[in-house]
Amino acid sequence: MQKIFAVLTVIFAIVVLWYGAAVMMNAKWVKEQAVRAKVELSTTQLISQTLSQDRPVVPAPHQVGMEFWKSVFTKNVTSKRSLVFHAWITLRATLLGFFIGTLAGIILSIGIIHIRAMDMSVMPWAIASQTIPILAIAPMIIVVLNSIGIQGLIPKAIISAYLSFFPVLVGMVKGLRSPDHIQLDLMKTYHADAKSTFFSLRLPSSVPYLFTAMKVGVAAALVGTIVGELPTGAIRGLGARLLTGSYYGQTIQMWAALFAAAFLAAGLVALVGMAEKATLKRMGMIR
Amino acid sequence: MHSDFHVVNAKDLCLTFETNDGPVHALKDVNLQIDKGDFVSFIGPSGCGKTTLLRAIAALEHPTSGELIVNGTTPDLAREDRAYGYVFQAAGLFPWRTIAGNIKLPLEIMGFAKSEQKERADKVLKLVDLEGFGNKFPWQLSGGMQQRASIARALAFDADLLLMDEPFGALDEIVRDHLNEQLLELWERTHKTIAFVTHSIPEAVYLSTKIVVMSPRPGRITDVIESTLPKERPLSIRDSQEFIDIAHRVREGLRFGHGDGAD
Amino acid sequence: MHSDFHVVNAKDLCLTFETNDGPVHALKDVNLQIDKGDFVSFIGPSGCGKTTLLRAIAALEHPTSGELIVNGTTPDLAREDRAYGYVFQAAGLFPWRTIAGNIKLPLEIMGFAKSEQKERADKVLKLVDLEGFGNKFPWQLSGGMQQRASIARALAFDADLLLMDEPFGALDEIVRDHLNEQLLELWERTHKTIAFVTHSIPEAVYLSTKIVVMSPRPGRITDVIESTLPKERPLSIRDSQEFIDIAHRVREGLRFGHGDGAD
Amino acid sequence: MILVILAIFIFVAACWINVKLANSEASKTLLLRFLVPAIFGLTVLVVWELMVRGLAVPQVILPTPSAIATKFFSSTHLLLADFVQTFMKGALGGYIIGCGAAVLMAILIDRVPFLQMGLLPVGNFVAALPIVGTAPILVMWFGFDWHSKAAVVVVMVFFPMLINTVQGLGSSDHMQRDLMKTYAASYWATLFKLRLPMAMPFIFNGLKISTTLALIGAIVAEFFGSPIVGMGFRISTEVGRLGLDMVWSEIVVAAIAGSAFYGLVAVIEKRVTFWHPSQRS
Amino acid sequence: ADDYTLQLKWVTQAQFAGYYVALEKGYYEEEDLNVTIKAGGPDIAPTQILAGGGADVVIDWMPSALAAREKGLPLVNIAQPYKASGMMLTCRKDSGIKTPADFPGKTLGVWFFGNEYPFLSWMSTLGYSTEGGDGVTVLKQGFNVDPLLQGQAQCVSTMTYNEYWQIIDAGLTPEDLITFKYEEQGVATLEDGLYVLEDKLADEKEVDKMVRFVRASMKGWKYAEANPDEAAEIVLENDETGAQTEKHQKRMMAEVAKLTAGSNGALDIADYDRTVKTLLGGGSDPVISKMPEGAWTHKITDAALK
Ligand SMILES: Nc1ncnc2c1ncn2[C@@H]1O[C@H](COP(=O)(O)OP(=O)(O)OP(=O)(O)O)[C@@H](O)[C@H]1O
Ligand SMILES: Nc1ncnc2c1ncn2[C@@H]1O[C@H](COP(=O)(O)OP(=O)(O)OP(=O)(O)O)[C@@H](O)[C@H]1O
Ligand SMILES: Cc1ncc(C[n+]2csc(CCO)c2C)c(N)n1
Ligand SMILES: [Mg+2]
Ligand SMILES: [Mg+2]
Repeated sequence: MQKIFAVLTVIFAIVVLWYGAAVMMNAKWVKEQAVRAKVELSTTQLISQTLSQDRPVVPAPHQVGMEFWKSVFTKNVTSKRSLVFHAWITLRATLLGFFIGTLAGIILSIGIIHIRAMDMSVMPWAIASQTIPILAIAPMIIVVLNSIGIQGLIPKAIISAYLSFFPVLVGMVKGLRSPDHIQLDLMKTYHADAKSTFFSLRLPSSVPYLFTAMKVGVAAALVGTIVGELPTGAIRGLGARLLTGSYYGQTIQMWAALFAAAFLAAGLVALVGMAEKATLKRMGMIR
Repeated sequence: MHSDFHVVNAKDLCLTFETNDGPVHALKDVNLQIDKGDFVSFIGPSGCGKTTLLRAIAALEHPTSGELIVNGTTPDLAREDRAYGYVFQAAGLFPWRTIAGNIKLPLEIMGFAKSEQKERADKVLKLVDLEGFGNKFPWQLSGGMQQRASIARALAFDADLLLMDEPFGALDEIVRDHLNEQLLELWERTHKTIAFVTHSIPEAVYLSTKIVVMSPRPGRITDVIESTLPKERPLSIRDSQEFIDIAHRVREGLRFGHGDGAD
Repeated sequence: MHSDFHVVNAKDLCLTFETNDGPVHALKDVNLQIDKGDFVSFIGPSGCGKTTLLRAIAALEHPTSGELIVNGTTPDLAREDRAYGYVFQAAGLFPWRTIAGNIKLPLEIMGFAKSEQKERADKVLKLVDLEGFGNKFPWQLSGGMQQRASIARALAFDADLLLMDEPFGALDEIVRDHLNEQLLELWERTHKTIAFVTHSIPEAVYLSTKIVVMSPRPGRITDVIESTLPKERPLSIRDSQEFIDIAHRVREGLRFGHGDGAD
Repeated sequence: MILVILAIFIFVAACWINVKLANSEASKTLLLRFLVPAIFGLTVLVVWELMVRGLAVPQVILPTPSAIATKFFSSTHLLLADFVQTFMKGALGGYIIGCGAAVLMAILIDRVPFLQMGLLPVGNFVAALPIVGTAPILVMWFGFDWHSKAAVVVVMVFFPMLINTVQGLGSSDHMQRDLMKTYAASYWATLFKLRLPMAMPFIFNGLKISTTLALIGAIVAEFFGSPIVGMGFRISTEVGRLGLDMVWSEIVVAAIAGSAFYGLVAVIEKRVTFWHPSQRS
Repeated sequence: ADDYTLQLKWVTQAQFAGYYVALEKGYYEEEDLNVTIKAGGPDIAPTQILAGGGADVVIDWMPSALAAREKGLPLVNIAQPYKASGMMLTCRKDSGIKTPADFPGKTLGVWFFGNEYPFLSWMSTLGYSTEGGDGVTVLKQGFNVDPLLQGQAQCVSTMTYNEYWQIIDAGLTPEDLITFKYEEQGVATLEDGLYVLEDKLADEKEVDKMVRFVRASMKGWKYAEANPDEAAEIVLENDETGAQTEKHQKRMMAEVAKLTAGSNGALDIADYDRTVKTLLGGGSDPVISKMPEGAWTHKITDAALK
């Protein structure tokens, strides 16, 4: 209850600040227009005009809210003007990419902690791979996959996986290495093989790390999908929606798409968080 | 009483740790034989290398020089044969497993049948007075109870050699007496060989066939006392003159080690 | 011997933990007075609530019901006055600080001058026989040495009330005797009030002016024994009839508690 | 076809050598620490070269490493200018501001329970805004030069950093916090003497993830408007001109700069969290 | 029917109305072609898609196509539906710019990604450096006209049919603006043409498909010119993003019709020569360094239009 109150208070503060920002940032344009039209504006006129522009620098909250409402609830979900439609396209690729990325991250991390050669050779390159600007190679990935006939969901999912595997890899390597000496020594005294040590000790110890990493990973996966949607011809999905909004300076539409993306991300992160709570509770690791 | 087969045989064993400010001689020129069926206690001031010696026997540390033979082979091979059960100084229970789950851990790893796992877990839980706590998580138990659980874990599979690093250090005297009796009984019944680290002179004297007194800086053996007490040991034996004499000798050995040390 | 001022005064103290399978009555109807200058030992089987009681006094747990007054005020206010030093059952040293750094930690927090910090750290390091280990990190020391460092840490600032939870549990008898003597000396010299959890009957009898025997499920006080031993206590006092009588009474109390319990 | 088979053969051979090297006695020496990844990287390059030639992939789709190297060394001037613009100004500036702000915010959130309840969910939400979407907006607000790139980086590194720091601040165990309580340590004393040191492994985790995010963020933001210098500018321009060799040269710069940045943070981590079991090996 | 894929240079909009009309009106079907139109976007280099085999024919601007040809990708122009260039530089009057002579010291927004060639040629014709200093300061302009509206640039690149109207929509009036059309400055280069890979022209079956494709496309274009509003609606239906507005597309179609009106699809050699001359005359850093050979063919249009 108190939590809801706290959240509402913060949201209220943000909305107030936002209105303030909208008035301030849009005022320049309104004033210029007024000078050009040679009219005097009263303060109330000025404010009301800054909050009702077609192409504002900062759209007012109610403008974004109305656009969001319009494109989420009043449109048929199969219509391409519905944000739900675009969000679903993006969500599919994100989930697939997140799945692939998490799996890849876990498998690589298992290899890295067990095979020295992999630890020494893969890790530096995994790091380097993340410094490659994804937006630069995304078109190439699309082109290459396109030329061998793969289109649609998969290329986007691959780009999304590329961004999400890294946090999972780093977190899992750390997690799998988190058991302390006594615990490892104990397994040694049982002459436990790598497999039992892994399943009985390393894996359970890594679970909290895995979930933390997955929270970052799922957000990254969404970013990856959106990036991947740009060079597929920017046809469908929230990424395409954002971009087309941007070509035509339709700030309000852009912000609405942005919020849809943020809701999606927050929802995904929350979902992982819930899975985390449930799992850790079952494992007796939260009290 | 001793067979001619040495379960543990250390010759001129040295073990040095390299630390950021110079080497620490945790063990220096240690010579020791433990025979089958022996109950050997290690006693000595803190930092004298008791834990290190036990760990070396368990192949968890590797000697810098000297020879160490366990079960007629190298410590490593002995470890791979699952020749011993080890009870650590700290409980080291896995927080994501219940107490029963922790006890079943070695059994799972060694491939016992599910039904037997449960049976054995129940048995050892009873042995350490933790009946009814099987489904609790470690952090729901007091430190002492945790340590008892870790003893149960090492008892669960029947290794011939038990290495115990101050297993009863955190327990109260009554439980300790109880467990001492039970341990002695177990030892007699099963002919296990036990290496046991303790800080308590009465405990060492009461339990052991052989008491190894150690001294720090560098860690070494200063005295090995073969106990003349009979195998049958009621608690009341602790009032006998023989007991008091042995305890006195251990105390003297310890004091000597201390005088020799830093203070 | 007692002033009329109670340093700790508990009336009908209850403390219940809610766990996922039912409440655990860690303390039930505990009544206890500790007077200024008292040396009170708590003894009892594992899980009987000794740690919990000490933590309640330290304002680390909050009683479910009943009244608890520390230094004439609430435990919380007493804590804020830095009225006590606490030694935990586990060492709990910060791994990123050296031993000396760990000892200086409370001094830094309490705003001692740099030079005094060093002086005090050196003094207490010597007191617990860890001279020369000041620059080592905790993980480079044996468990016992770590525990001694944590005692040094609690001694470093001169709190009037010392709460010690099995501080000597991991130490060998010689060091323990030595520290016991030193603790007694410190107590006499400084008129500190000490609450001390132990598992060792001789230790409890040797040190205390008052021995509190506890019993588990629910955790409660079964006996409070005022010691008739003189304040001046050489180690040899342990052979006196008076000592043996008190020890006997404690043992009986413990046994009673156990028989009452689960096993 | 022969080249392709050769590529596969070389790959297998190199893997074998690496496994041998890594398991050898000398595997802890500095030389091998560099040699093993170097062999791996070199192998990838050789396989790449052979595959591209063997399968006759057009250079405008994927240039060969040799072509990239040639371009790289003939355009060092341009690459340097781009590097300074994008990395030194955009990425680094944003990284410092973003990570700093996240740590401060984490402490603030931790300090004020009301914020903890109110701001964390909202913060999570706001920070979950996908960066690609915020980039055009931030470019609109902060102008074309590196300031807007830094702003994008700030937005990008904030979230992982905040999550990690908040988690790290909560990672001290009960006994340690109780100990500080017995000293009646103030909030700040507990923070600086216990919780921040304890949080360091987590904070460094965030810092490491953020290094790569920072670079990506700065480059991506340049796609949405920039002066005519910068790694992202060059990449987007050259893709359009089919200058793929130049694009890959920039990617090489990005990879080297990013790895070096990451390595630097890792080295600092090793020094700061020397006490953590994962660093003691 | 033969499958055939067209890669656009930009997102679905009236700029490409002719192809969508041909698709919707069944002109491709009549020619026994099964055409897929792939939308483009800011990260899509049509030439690269062509090289990767992702499309059979692409729409590109001639400068970028010729540059690609010099890079070793043998593109050939097979048809040129756009006769005139729609490129211009749009400046705010209040910046004090009246003629190109006022450019030095000003900040100009330019599209890159292969679209910068006409601008660079123009500047070198004028003799201005693009590196700042006493020349002009160049901004890589994003996807929209914000830099002009925000005052970050004094001029931005616009198309007569698209970005110019966005400025107007934003609230500036034509009186506030001054425009410099590339056509009028004598530096116009050819825009949206159809390009294929050279080796395809040697294959009779491929040539046949191209002929049918061009024929149907030009039919589409001519229909679109005649029925601009209907064409704009067809475009809107094909816009999968759902982001386009009717008002903007209708206006765009009207403007586009002006540019395509002069072409029957066949490349005008005079225009080609002018384009090449402009590109070669780029001073110290010309877009192309030598006369292109075989960069165009009338083979397809000749067959298609007869
Ligand atoms: N991993 C290590 N690195 C460096 N020094 C170590 C290490 N382990 C132990 N030592 C040192 O070796 C010596 C012996 O330690 P050990 O733990 O064997 O003592 P102990 O006899 O078990 O003491 P306690 O009774 O306190 O447990 C000590 O001086 C200790 O500081
Ligand atoms: N945080 C907690 N949550 C639930 N139960 C707890 C908690 N802490 C302690 N208990 C329970 O309270 C009881 C008393 O515990 P306490 O730690 O005080 O025992 P103790 O006398 O100190 O035992 P020991 O001698 O083994 O340290 C035990 O049954 C224990 O399981
Ligand atoms: C990043 C970016 N690159 C190029 C263009 C140019 N462009 C390609 S097709 C076309 C005509 C339709 O407006 C234009 C202008 C742009 N706008 N944005
Ligand atoms: Mg030890
Ligand atoms: Mg306790």
